[in-house]
Amino acid sequence: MTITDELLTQHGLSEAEYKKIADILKREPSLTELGIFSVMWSEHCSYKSSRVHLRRLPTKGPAVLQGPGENAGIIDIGEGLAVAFKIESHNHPSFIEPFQGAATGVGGILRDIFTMGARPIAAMNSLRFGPLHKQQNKRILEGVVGGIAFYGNCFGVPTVGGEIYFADCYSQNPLVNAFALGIFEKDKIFYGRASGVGNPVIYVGAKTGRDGIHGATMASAGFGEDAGAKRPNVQIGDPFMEKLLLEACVEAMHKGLIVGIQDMGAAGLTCSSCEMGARAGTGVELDLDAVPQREAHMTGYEIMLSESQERMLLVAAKEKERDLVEVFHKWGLDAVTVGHVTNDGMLRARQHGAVIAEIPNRALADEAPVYQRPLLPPKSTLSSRLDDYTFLDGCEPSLIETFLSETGDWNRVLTLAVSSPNLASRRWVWQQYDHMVQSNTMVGPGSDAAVVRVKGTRKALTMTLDGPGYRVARNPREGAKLAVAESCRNIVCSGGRPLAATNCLNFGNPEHPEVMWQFSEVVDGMTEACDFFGTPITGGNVSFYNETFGGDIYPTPVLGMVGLVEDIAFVTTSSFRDEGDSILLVEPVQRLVGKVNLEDERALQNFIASTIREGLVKSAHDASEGGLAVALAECCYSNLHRGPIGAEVEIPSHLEIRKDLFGEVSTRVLMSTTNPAAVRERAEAGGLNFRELGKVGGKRLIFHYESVRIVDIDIDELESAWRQALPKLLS
Amino acid sequence: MKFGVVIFPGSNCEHDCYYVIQSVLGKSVEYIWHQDTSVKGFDAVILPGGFAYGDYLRTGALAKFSPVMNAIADFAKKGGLVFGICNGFQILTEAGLLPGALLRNVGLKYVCEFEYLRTEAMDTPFTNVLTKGQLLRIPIGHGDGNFFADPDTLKRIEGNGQVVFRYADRYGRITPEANPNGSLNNIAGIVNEQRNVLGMMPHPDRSSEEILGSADGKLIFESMVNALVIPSL
Amino acid sequence: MRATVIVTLKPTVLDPQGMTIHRSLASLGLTDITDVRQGKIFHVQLKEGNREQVERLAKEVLTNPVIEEYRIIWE
Amino acid sequence: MRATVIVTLKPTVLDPQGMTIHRSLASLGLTDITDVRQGKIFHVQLKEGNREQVERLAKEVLTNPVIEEYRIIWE
Ligand SMILES: Nc1ncnc2c1ncn2[C@@H]1O[C@H](COP(=O)(O)OP(=O)(O)O)[C@@H](O)[C@H]1O
Ligand SMILES: [Mg+2]
Repeated sequence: MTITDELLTQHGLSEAEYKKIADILKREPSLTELGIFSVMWSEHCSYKSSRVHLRRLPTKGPAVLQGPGENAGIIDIGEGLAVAFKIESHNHPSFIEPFQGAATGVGGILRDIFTMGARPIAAMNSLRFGPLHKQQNKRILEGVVGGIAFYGNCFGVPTVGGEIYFADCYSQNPLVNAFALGIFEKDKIFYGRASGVGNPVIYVGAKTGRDGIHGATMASAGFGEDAGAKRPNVQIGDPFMEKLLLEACVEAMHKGLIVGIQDMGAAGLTCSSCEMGARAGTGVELDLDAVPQREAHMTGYEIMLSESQERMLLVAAKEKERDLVEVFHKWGLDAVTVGHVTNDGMLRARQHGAVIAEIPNRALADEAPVYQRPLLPPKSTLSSRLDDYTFLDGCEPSLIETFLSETGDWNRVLTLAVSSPNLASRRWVWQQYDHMVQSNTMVGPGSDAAVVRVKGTRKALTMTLDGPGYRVARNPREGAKLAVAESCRNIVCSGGRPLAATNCLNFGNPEHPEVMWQFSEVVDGMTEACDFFGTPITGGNVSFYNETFGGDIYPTPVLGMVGLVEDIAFVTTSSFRDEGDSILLVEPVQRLVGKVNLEDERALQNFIASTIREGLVKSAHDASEGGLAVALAECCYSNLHRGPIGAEVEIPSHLEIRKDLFGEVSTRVLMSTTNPAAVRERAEAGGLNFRELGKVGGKRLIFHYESVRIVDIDIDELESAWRQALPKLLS
Repeated sequence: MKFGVVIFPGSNCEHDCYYVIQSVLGKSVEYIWHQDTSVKGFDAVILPGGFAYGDYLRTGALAKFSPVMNAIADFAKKGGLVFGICNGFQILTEAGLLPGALLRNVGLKYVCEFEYLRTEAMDTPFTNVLTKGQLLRIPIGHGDGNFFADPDTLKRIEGNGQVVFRYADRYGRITPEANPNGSLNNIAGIVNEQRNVLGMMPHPDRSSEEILGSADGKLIFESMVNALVIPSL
Repeated sequence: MRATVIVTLKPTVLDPQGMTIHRSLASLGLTDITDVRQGKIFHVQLKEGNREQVERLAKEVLTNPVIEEYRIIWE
Repeated sequence: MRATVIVTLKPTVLDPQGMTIHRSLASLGLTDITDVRQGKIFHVQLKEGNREQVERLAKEVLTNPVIEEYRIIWE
């Protein structure tokens, strides 16, 4: 068959790319080969627009055992243990079918973790939706949350944290970024390598159907029968199948039966086989007739490109083949030999006896085009109107007006703030997530960062997600630095030391020079801050083409920071604990909004870390969105293990009342302690401003400002306004 | 004294139970594979939480056909201690080892949160260190924990004092607000007539250490240990 | 050969799903609908004959007699 | 007046529930059953007439058009 321009467009391939393909093959590709190239050279799999920039990210460090390039990054946490973690986006599928899109997103990231031999012990997610006063956005949120809960709960991984943010730009393009972290012994790491010429290539998990074969299928629908049934299916998640895969893979790994392993994610069988071959410098020959198929009359094209979920590709030593199959049978799973490793470096697929594709693995995995796309600073950026109060972004206009104009009734303004969409309690969401399974969750959703203990040690892991879209839209470079600074601060406030990070870069259309400029700036900002804090990026994901009504979304880099708590005794939460404790505000001399001074940030974080280690700190809370007033309220009622507790404080006056209460100043911490004098010493030694604001206690939250009592509100009332806001918005 | 923790395909709290028995209580424990046909050598058997067979069809519906369930039924008939937690409770009702059924939560959503449980019966091998009315803080995590039984069965269960735990508020009051899933009479856990089989939706395995937010769950496992040491209990 | 098994909650058993759907209808103006009850339906393929395997499937697997009842429709 | 709405996954869409049920049957000796697919059934009561309310219920509330299809049976 001849390759028409139309066919190329359907496959998202340019003329130039097609020429390159023909050069590599030294002939015209078959349709199947064209399809294979199109998925492997797609933005999603090849990173052709982002690669030149991602190269700049810092990826090395003392703790890093595996940086970018594998299914997940791996860091050493001592005592012979390592953790693998990564974040990945499932934005577009979640818009098409919120429940299944989000569910399969969770499934995908979990596979990336246990593919490496690590057992997933924690998951988080970062979500972005359009404003909740629009009906459609409610449905999307409910579907996405339901899907995450459905998959994670059944699989048995605790969903211990995450973040949700509402803004107009996400209306037609929600963001669903799923993070997972797994733990294992550092000498038991597995890689996606098809080593050992002659070794069998084994297919395990779900059967292959015409799932998620994107627009590309339309091209194939032309020939063969029942073209109607060839429309790509929405992928359905099967968490039970995935759980069986986990157990079977882990057992097979421990029994030493696996040489190489990789999940079938994006680009399915094609991607896993050519990447495993390329990494090992080998060839992979597949017999597609042997591939378990769910639907009749599937073409080789469809089998190679299908993105059916819950499938893995393994390479085993010839003599261990039978034992391997036995392990999978024990778990009620099929394991089918679908090919073998060759020495010619080719990906070769046979169907009905004929060779239907024959391509060098390297060409697919490593020789994809790389683009240096034009960069151009956008003319018009986001208005600065909400710089001090970014949480108002995406709120109903009337609410914004009231908030910005109300001058008398500060009880009311505070209540409005805590029950606004971006600050309201996320309880309605995380209550649907099993955040306790595996019995390691010391700090679940609702504090600055989640903390899970590491059984058999005194240690714990702490993790957080942060993606300040509005800030990045206003200033990509500074916004990216803020994301790094704040996620490190959250880790430190929880008693941990930041070790490394993963990132999910959600951007608009890379063919827009403005978007690529934002991307480049973000990478530079992230690089600068990660270098500064010594937190390398060990992996991540890039999602382009996020557009609403033709407009690009905010550039939304989501950072997933992982830290180590040396001793569970250091674990600290954001909530006030006991009557009479002193409430402290500690911050650098220079107060910044929308920017961060890294030196000051380090000074503050060192101070927090050392005072926690000295046992001086009862609670520590990073005061960011909603400013001091909201942070104080959160300290009063964020403790899930007991009811709210009140506080009486003096709000420092610098500028004007609204800004002093709600202004979002970077680099601050709210603490409570029984020993303010000692903490003051440490703060001042660190060149930081120290202020004793007041005391914990009672059942009311009371603010004094320039010796006027401006807020005096029953803390239970405020808490229930905060807690019930989201359910109300959704009903 | 040896505990057994059953693994069904899709169980996901087996390690949690194992850890409590071994590392918190310091007792010996082994896993039991669902295909096993005997539970010989075990003094108590725990059916852990999770999603056996994905909870597809109905919770516990497919798990009840596992070969090990026959062995567990005999074990129970002979007076052996059987403890079903969450999915384990659902499996025990499906298998007919406990009365009633667990319906979808009235809210239709999965709920994961700490609850207060009021102890209703201490004359069981699972509650012998507890006092009547004692409040325990133990978390739930389920989408189908809504206990149901037909009127006669319910009357019988209540009459025999088979209700072991009820959802309560923090003052120990049995109120509709304190009921997280719509269970009849706020029932959170019951025993069989012989009182040697307990099923409960809340997770003592997730609340046996202070660092996890509560150690109240440990009291239930300790009661089992007592009962095995002094069978008269 | 094809059979359909319909499993429904007994009339005396509360159906939260059906109730929730029904409650949501007023807001959609579907005010003439007075009741909704949800059940499960299973499409079963079987080799010729052997109807009692479907009977067993329905009775022992697909239905929990404490709360549900079933009906088999042969095609 | 009574109507029954049957909602099933589109034929080519994966049905993990049905598959899992089917896979578990062999061990029960129900080997003649070659396939099981699960769907939902809704029994709807409505005041005389107004059939299009049931049409809307089925289309807009009970069915997810991306993966499911529905059938209405009038009684
Ligand atoms: N934003 C990023 N920062 C660092 N590494 C990245 C980023 N995006 C992708 N990578 C790395 O590129 C590799 C390919 O990513 P991906 O195709 O998403 O892997 P997978 O197919 O296993 O999901 C991975 O090792 C990933 O960590
Ligand atoms: Mg992968």
